[in-house]
Amino acid sequence: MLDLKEVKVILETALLASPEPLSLNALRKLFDDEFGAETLRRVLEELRQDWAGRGAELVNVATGWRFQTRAAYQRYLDRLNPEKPPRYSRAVLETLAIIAYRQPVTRGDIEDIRGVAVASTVLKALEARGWIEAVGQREVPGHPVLYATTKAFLDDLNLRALDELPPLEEMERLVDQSGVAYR
Amino acid sequence: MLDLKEVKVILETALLASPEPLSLNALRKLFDDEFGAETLRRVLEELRQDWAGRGAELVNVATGWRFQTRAAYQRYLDRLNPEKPPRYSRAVLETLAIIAYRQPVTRGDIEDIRGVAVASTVLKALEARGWIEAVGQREVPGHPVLYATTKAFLDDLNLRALDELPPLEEMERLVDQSGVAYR
Amino acid sequence: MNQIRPPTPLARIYGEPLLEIPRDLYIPPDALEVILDAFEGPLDLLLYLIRRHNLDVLDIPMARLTAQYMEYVEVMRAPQMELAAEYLLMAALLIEIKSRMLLPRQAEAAEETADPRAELVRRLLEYEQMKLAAQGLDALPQAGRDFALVQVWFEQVAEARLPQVSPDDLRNAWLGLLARARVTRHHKVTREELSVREHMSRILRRLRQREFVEFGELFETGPGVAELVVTFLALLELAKEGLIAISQQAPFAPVYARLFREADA
Repeated sequence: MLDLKEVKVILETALLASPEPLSLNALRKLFDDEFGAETLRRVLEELRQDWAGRGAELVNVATGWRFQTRAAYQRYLDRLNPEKPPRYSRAVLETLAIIAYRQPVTRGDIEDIRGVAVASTVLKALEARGWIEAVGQREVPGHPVLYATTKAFLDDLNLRALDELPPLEEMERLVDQSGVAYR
Repeated sequence: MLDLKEVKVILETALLASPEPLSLNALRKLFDDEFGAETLRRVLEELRQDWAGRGAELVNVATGWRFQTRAAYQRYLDRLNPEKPPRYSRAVLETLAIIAYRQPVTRGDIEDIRGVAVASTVLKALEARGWIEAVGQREVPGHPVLYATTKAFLDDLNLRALDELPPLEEMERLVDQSGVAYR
Repeated sequence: MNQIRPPTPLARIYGEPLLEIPRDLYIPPDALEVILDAFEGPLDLLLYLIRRHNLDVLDIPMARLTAQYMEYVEVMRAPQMELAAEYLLMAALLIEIKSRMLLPRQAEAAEETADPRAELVRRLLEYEQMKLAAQGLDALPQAGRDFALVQVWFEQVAEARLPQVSPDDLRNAWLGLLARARVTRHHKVTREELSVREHMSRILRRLRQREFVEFGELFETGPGVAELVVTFLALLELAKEGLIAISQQAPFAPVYARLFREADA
């Protein structure tokens, strides 16, 4: 039987080595289910605290736990690898926002909100990134595809669930803003 | 100007985030060449010692420095492999069952029982696995090879002898009684 | 009138310089593209005009807004007909709203008649909400852009995993055979028979290593009588199936077992 100190070392090692977040279930398999989820959660919390003040941190995202570097060190890492993921255009970001906050939506829904046509390339780019996916069709003539965001989208944005997305500005506040200079 | 403690944190962070070894030259880029190779080597050596006794270690391989997990933890990581083990096709399983229960048998015997031809690949796969082997030939025209299961087969299935295989009598009754149950 | 002025950014939207169209409607040749880049569509342009000119969303002065909007649309109509279509549609809507507001309203019905601007206001606010949400999303830390994932090197299991088979899989495979081929009667396999079969394989292996094996050598004395019986049964079964030949040169001479040869037939 392993003591909890060993458990912590093993958890740390597995999390450092795993290219993907590890769910509690996956982590339990490390120990052939010898430890319950509650115990592991406690050890993970301890581990998280052990890494306070270091360049990487242990976080809990949609699909599980993972180590990631802290944003403060990104400027150093950028010097090693000048290639960065694309900065998306407003068209892409607005489409993503509508899918994220209003899902599931069809392309028509997105066009209604934005007031302009949505280019196929926009949806393709988001699909290729693994951030959105077709989750079905709306049962109306033409059977338009319904889009939703994926777990990978949440993972990439460091979120555990959709309700951790920044809250929407309330309509009333938008109304109040009129009369105030728009930045 | 960074102090050496900061330098160590940045080195550690970059090495943790890099899936490939980082050369001293690459590591110097982290600091815009502010530090010489000698200084970095000293800090790396310190860092290596900091990680003593943990699940991962800092090593210097041919192409540079990298963190890697210690061999002692490999068996835990192996349990994580999310890949489900593949399954043998029905043809392979039935062939194996016939060889196990009816050995020694020729390919012709197997075909008689199965009612269909047995592909060479099926026998090859089982031979390559070390679970069956040719134990002789039947002295009839064509000299067909006689197959039997091996000791490795018993070992891999956790059996001491063939008669520890599930008895078929009850099952046969089950089939007889139900008649069409397993069609 | 046609005084040429260099484009001066009046505001920055998403980091893009935004040029307001001068009052005299002169547009520098490259300013049009800047405008088209800066706005995501007619709703976006309207929002900009409303916010920039401190108009009240709930009480949009339609005459003023429509006039300003038309200034933009005029300049983008010629070179960018296709894109301008969406803007033209909005222009038509604005003019329609404006004209409906000019219609005399009956004092009584005023309360019940919906404000012709209501739908436009709803759309503007919904779009603005999503526009701000997009900015919010973009501001979130993003893997690969604002932080990196940690991945320490480890020995990956390179070889493909082999399928696992359990004794029950074999049982089920056999069951499938039974159900399919109705071989029940011919292929009853009992424990005793299995032991015999196992020994048949073992004897064949032995005989492959040496041409002649003395009969007695094929019996292992350790495990007991049952073992001897099973071995004997295996030898008989092998002889019956024509897999081995058992021979004796002379009475009381040693009995030998060897693999069957065609010459024996």
